[in-house]
Amino acid sequence: MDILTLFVIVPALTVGILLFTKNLRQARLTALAGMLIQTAMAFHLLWRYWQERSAGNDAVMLFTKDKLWFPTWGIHYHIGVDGISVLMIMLTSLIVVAGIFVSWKIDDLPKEFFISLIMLATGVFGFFISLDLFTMFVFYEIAVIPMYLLIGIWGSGPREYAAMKLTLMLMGASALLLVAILGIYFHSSPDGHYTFNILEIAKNAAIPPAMQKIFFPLAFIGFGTIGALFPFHTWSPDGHASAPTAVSMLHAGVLMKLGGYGIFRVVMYLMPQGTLFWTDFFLVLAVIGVVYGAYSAIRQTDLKYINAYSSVSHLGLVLFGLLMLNKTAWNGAMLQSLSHGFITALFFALIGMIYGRTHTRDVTRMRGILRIIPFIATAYIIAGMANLGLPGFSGFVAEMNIFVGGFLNNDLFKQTMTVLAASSIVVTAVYILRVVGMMIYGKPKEEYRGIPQAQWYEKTAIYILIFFISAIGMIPSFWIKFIEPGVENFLKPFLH
Amino acid sequence: MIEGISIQLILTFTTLLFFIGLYGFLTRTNLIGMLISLELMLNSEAVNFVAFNQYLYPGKLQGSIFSLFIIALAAAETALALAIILQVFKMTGSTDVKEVKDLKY
Amino acid sequence: MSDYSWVIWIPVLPLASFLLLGLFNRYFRKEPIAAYIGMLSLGIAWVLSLYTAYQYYFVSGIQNGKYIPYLPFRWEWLQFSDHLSIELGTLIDPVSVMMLVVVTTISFMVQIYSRGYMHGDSGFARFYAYLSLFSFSMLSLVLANNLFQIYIFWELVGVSSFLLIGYYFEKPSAIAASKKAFIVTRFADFFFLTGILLIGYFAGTFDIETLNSMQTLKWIGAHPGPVFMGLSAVTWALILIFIGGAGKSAMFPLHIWLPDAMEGPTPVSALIHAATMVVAGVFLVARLFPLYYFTGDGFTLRIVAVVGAFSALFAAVIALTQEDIKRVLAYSTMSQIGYMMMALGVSGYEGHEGMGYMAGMFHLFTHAMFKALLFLAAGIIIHAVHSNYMKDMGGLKKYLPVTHWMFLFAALAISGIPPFAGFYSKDEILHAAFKYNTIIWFTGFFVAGLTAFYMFRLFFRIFYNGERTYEHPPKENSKFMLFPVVFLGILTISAGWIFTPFSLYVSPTREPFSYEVHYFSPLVLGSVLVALTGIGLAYLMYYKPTDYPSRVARAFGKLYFWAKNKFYVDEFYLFVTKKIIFDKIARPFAWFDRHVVDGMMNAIGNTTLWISEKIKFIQSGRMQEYGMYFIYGVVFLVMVYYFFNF
Amino acid sequence: MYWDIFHLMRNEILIIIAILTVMTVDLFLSKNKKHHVIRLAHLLFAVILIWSLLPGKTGYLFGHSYLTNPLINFFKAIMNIGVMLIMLQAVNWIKRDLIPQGFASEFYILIWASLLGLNYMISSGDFLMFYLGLELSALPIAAAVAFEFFRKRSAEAAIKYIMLAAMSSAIMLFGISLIYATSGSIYFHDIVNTKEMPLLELIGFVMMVSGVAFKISLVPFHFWTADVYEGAPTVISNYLSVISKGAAVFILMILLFIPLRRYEQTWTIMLYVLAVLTMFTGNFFALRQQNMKRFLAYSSVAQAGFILLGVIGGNVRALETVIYFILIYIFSNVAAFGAVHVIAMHSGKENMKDYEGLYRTNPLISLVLMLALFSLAGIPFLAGFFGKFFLYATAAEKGYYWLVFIAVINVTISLYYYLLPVRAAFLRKSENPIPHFKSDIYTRIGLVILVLGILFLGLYSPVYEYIAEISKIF
Repeated sequence: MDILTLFVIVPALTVGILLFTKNLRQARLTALAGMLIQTAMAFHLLWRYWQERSAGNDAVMLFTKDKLWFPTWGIHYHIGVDGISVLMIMLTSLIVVAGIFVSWKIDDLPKEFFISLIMLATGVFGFFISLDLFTMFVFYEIAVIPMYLLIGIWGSGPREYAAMKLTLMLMGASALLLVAILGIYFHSSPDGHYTFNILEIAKNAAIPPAMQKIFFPLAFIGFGTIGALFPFHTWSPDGHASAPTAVSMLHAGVLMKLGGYGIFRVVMYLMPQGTLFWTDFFLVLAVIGVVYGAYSAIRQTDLKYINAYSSVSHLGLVLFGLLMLNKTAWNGAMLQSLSHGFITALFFALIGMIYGRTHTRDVTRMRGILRIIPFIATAYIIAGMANLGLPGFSGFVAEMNIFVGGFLNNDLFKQTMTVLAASSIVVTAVYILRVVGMMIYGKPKEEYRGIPQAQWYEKTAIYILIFFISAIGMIPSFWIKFIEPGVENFLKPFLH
Repeated sequence: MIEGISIQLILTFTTLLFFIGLYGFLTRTNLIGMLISLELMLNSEAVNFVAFNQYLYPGKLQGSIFSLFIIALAAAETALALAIILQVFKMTGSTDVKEVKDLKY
Repeated sequence: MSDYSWVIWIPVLPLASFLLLGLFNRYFRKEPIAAYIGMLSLGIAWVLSLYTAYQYYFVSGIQNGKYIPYLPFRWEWLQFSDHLSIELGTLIDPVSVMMLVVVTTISFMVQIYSRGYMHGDSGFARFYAYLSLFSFSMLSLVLANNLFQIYIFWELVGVSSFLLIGYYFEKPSAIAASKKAFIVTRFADFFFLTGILLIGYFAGTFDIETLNSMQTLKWIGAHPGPVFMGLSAVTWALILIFIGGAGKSAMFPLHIWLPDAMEGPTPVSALIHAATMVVAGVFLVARLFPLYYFTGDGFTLRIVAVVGAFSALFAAVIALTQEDIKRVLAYSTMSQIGYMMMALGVSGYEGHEGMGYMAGMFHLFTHAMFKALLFLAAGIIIHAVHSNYMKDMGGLKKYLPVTHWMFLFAALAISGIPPFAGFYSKDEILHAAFKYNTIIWFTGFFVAGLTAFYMFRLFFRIFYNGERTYEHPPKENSKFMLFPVVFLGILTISAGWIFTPFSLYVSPTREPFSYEVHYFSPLVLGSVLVALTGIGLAYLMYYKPTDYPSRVARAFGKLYFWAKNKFYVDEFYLFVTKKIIFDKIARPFAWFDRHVVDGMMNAIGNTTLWISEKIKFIQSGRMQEYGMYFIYGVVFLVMVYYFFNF
Repeated sequence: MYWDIFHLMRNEILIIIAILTVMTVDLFLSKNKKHHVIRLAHLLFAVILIWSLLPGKTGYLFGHSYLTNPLINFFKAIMNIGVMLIMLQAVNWIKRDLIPQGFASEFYILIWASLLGLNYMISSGDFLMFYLGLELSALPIAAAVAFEFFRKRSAEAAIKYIMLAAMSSAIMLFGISLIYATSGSIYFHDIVNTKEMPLLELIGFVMMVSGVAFKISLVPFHFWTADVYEGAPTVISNYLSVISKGAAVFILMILLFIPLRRYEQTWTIMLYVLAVLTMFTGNFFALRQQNMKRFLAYSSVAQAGFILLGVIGGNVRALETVIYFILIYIFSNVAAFGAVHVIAMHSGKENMKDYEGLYRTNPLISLVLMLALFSLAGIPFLAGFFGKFFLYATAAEKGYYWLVFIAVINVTISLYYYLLPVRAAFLRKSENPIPHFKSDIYTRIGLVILVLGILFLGLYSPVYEYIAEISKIF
């Protein structure tokens, strides 16, 4: 068994074992064990990757494995990773572990919860290792569908509506993506040997520009929807607000990253001319998303809505960075994916913990929780600071890369857009501090006296996430070393 | 081949017959009536096959044989349909087609 | 030993203290331990700074008649592109060494002071952790060798300031103030960042030494980038950077957060909002002084001068009317920083031309000492009478004798009375301004008088102004609080003449030069006289309780009223944020998202369901209709074929 | 010689033998021993199924009236699998509803007879055989639809089915007669050679295709579908929705691709229009259905639209993807109907609202239902996704991106309604959910096989490759 396939096999096996668990205790332990193995593997992969690269292996993708699946259609099970996927895998495994810790006490249908959660994770892992459009798409949809059950069964509020909306919008988008994938496939080769292999398609570069112009927007919107591209982001506030904690974490932390990752790995890489043609249009959308998400967040009173809009804003930056088409901005976009993954997961974890204690997510109805649950409140402040791009945390590094990269374009339009996007950092500060001021500071309400402190499993989750937020923020160059070769390789179609 | 009667004439006749049957099928309120209209349609086709065979391709017997099968099948169909109509009659007490529109939308 | 490798420890020690106190907060419930950890780290940093200063200024700094920069530590923290990167480093040059001394001195004093002031507070360790965080950030800021490093620590001092202002997080006003401080400075930082990006793009580097080098300056002069509204891109960049600096230094119109920031504990006000962080803007302009001076013929410096002068006047006028002693001091701080900005703005570059620059830096230095002193003294007073308001004070001289004297020294210093520290720096500023532009000079001159007046108004109302009985007799009972006050008092008396001529240490070109103080020149005499006039007026009005103040207030009518209400700038901002940004932008955005964007998605769904409902009649249940549709279908298909093929 | 004939039409012969055996045995069984027929029937059909799985040969009989080749043979095997699975589900229905009234073998005889008709239909080499097969498949099923003669709905469904089927076959027959008039032969291989296309033939062609479209239930020839599916016994609805429809699609492809090849331009447009209409109509009607059977009926209409996406490809690729899809569709839909059937059998409830809280009382059957619906919706990694993906790819290969686009929009709509039963069963809680029940061994075996099929048919690519291999018949 090769090292990458294990990333799909282990969660799948975990799901298999989970089927036979009897109660919450067994279920959570099984899930935790499986995902801890996965995390260990993720770090092992990180290490192996490092070794390979140090040894001078400069292939685009490492640890590739290619197995013919449907010969008639040229569908392969083709996997491989570069630094970016390795980091994404690490992110996913960590957030799943944190998510399991956060859901330590889930009482309703625990077994099914963990099965769905890990099923989702399986899809995400598969997505990150795939190099074949078909497998990628398969894993993408595997990742989306469990969301329906996760939100629908264990959610709160208008969960049925939110779950349905989320599923339909994401699947609708993936349907557009499907058309684009077919379009790519049937132009993938000059001699009729069509292939789904990303690397090969890029090598052939046979997609006529006219076709690229048609399929680029389809694919971009297809992936962009899950990456909260304005105006296709509306599933995200409702979805996040209704989802149970771990799901929000995983969703905002990992699933939404699929969008940016897919655009980077597939859409732009395979359709460079299309990209150049459509850049300005989607750039405007991305900037609208960035600014608009931030402004919308100001008015919200539900913590989860605030963070959902914040995610719209911050993921807008990912798309924005990608559309800037240079190394710095792409580094930034990838870092932002990573960073936002940890930060937003931390946020949702904390919101879940607060909600579990105060039974409300309305900021106007809470006060002074810093006095009552100092650990959680402090962590919330840290998350907030990381979110508004405080140096020393990951958000800053990522955003600066994006802005500097955006500004490096010798194009006044893009520079103006960069300034507009950068203005969101002020608005971000406003909505973060608003929450801090309203909810965390102030005299505690009497009714909250004596609510329980953070438990060990909650603390573990928080520590894991904060550790990585700061680790990225403090030593960005270490992480960029992973990202950079990938970015350089995928930037090649644009450098001629 | 019948002297003095052209293929067009026969075709006109069968087409008329067919559409009369069709019209009957679509407008009769009685199930039995509809069944009779169906028979008209089937018969027009039987005539069609025979006529084409005789006028256009007299060498082979394909059309004539076809019409034989049509007759046989029409009988079978009618028998079965009648049985079911009987069933409907047992349930609703009439053979009116208006009685069978419970399943809708 | 001149590799300065120890310099890295100066910021690292406070960082270590922060991490220790922050992460293991709960193990430092005992006050002394937390306090001593903080004090120890800052103490060592202080000694190291002094040693650095000694080494740099007196031993190994000058080569060929010029201070040379040292870069004992550098780490390429984040590389953006081939040219652009964020380096973290410690740049040793005259300005940074001077700032090191200022920051560590004040920090150390405040750490000692807080041991007494914060005694008995539940968040004692937290307070020390924040203080250490601030010191770390500020020290790293002044040591920065890269524009982006400045930005990074700029943000960090901002957040420390936020945390410290909001230290009493159960007090609504403190919460509001902390939010305001952070958001206003953040708003300014956005311009700063944009400026950095512009500079990075047009100059091709973030490195401060490279930016200030003649080579780059020439290159920028030759390639100023696209012109927008008559100004080149680099000029714009510098203006934007200055806006950033103005935000942090509370220049008009971004000053609104500073008075409110007084909600923080008084030691914090002394450290951050008087002596160190607020002068970061001045430091920033000084850091990039060659760039400012040579780009666009120093256009930006003119803006700096005007903004500085106006802010000085504006703040001084408001300070005349305030009742809260910390607010008076806050406006005074703003006014004095205006002075410094003005000094930088009016400065030339080479030789004696650079007096303004030197004076600004000198004023920064002396101001840090006496303003910190004022705040710490105010802290003692507030601690003693449990109120911030002048109306609750009066006749405190006999209760707080030491404080009284120290306050007096500081007040004299800020009024510019020789031989106190303020005189030496302020006078040079006026000197430089006089050479530059009479209006600006006159503004400074007038503000000097106002300063003297409001400082002594404060002084007399606190310590004299009749007798008064207190429920709990105020007393100076904490050694920890008195020591820093006395120490700074000594500095206030001595720093001025000890360090004159300051240009031996700091000058725009880094070439030390010397100058004489002409004590009896008309300019000097004039400014001393105006200060004395101010003091005299204050004496008349406030030494004893009289009705002069109210009569004067009435005489000024509207102006007094406006000044008392801070010229309604806060209200204006409140209007902009609440009524425009919140109500006219954010709310419509939120509404738009819920009802238009989301509404569209829901509409698609609902339309689908609606269609589904509307077409259900087709399936009527009548089999003859089904047959009819069958026929329609056949006809339709034939027609489709016709339509396409014939 | 005879052995060869047997070998070429072994499926039909075996089915006839089975029918006769059951008939004969039934004669000797007293009224209270009828349940023995069940075991016998399953045994017999298992033998037929296994036999039919053996690879077939290419050949013809009765002077090209009867054709066979590995593909046709394989398709018959697929149908056998489907019928077998449906028979497994039917057992509890027979035991509960039919045996008390003294019936048992009739069900098997009717369904096998219909299967026999379908076998003849897909093997047909001329219009006569085609017509006979079609009628033979329709008439027994009409009788079977009326099987629950104590319910009015059953009778209504039956009368609608028989009448409309008769009308459609009459119209089709008229079309065939016109084609015969212009081409001079009822043999497929003779028709291929004629060149010009008069209007008469076009009309005949359209009429003929509409007859087949009726079986596939393409819009606007689909109206019987929902009513009949709802009224008929679930097992029969199941049979109609997969076996009968699948065979009709198969023969439609054979007809269009080989004898009616020269109309390609015509039928491409026709199929395009029909596909769009069918997908939209099926989906729009399915959206607000409450009755699960009716719901699945419209869903199967929509699925027919998707199938056309493959048919429109018009080449070997199309053949293989469509057959692959039908195989998967049989598994998915039989599972969906099966779940509905089982639930209805044990609780008498077949409305979506009754399913609320089902998962908490009957997790396994809810799981089967969910997997089946997800597979129908085309969600990976379930088999349905692979089937649908290849259908889209076939259409896209021809450049019909717009059609694919419309199809994916419809998939999204369809996902909405496929999620509704899932929502009811999993998301909702109910005051009085359907109580826990245990189904019998036949049903369980059937459902387990179906679930395994849904899970692995897509992932296991050799299935597809085998179909692709044998599909190269022209």
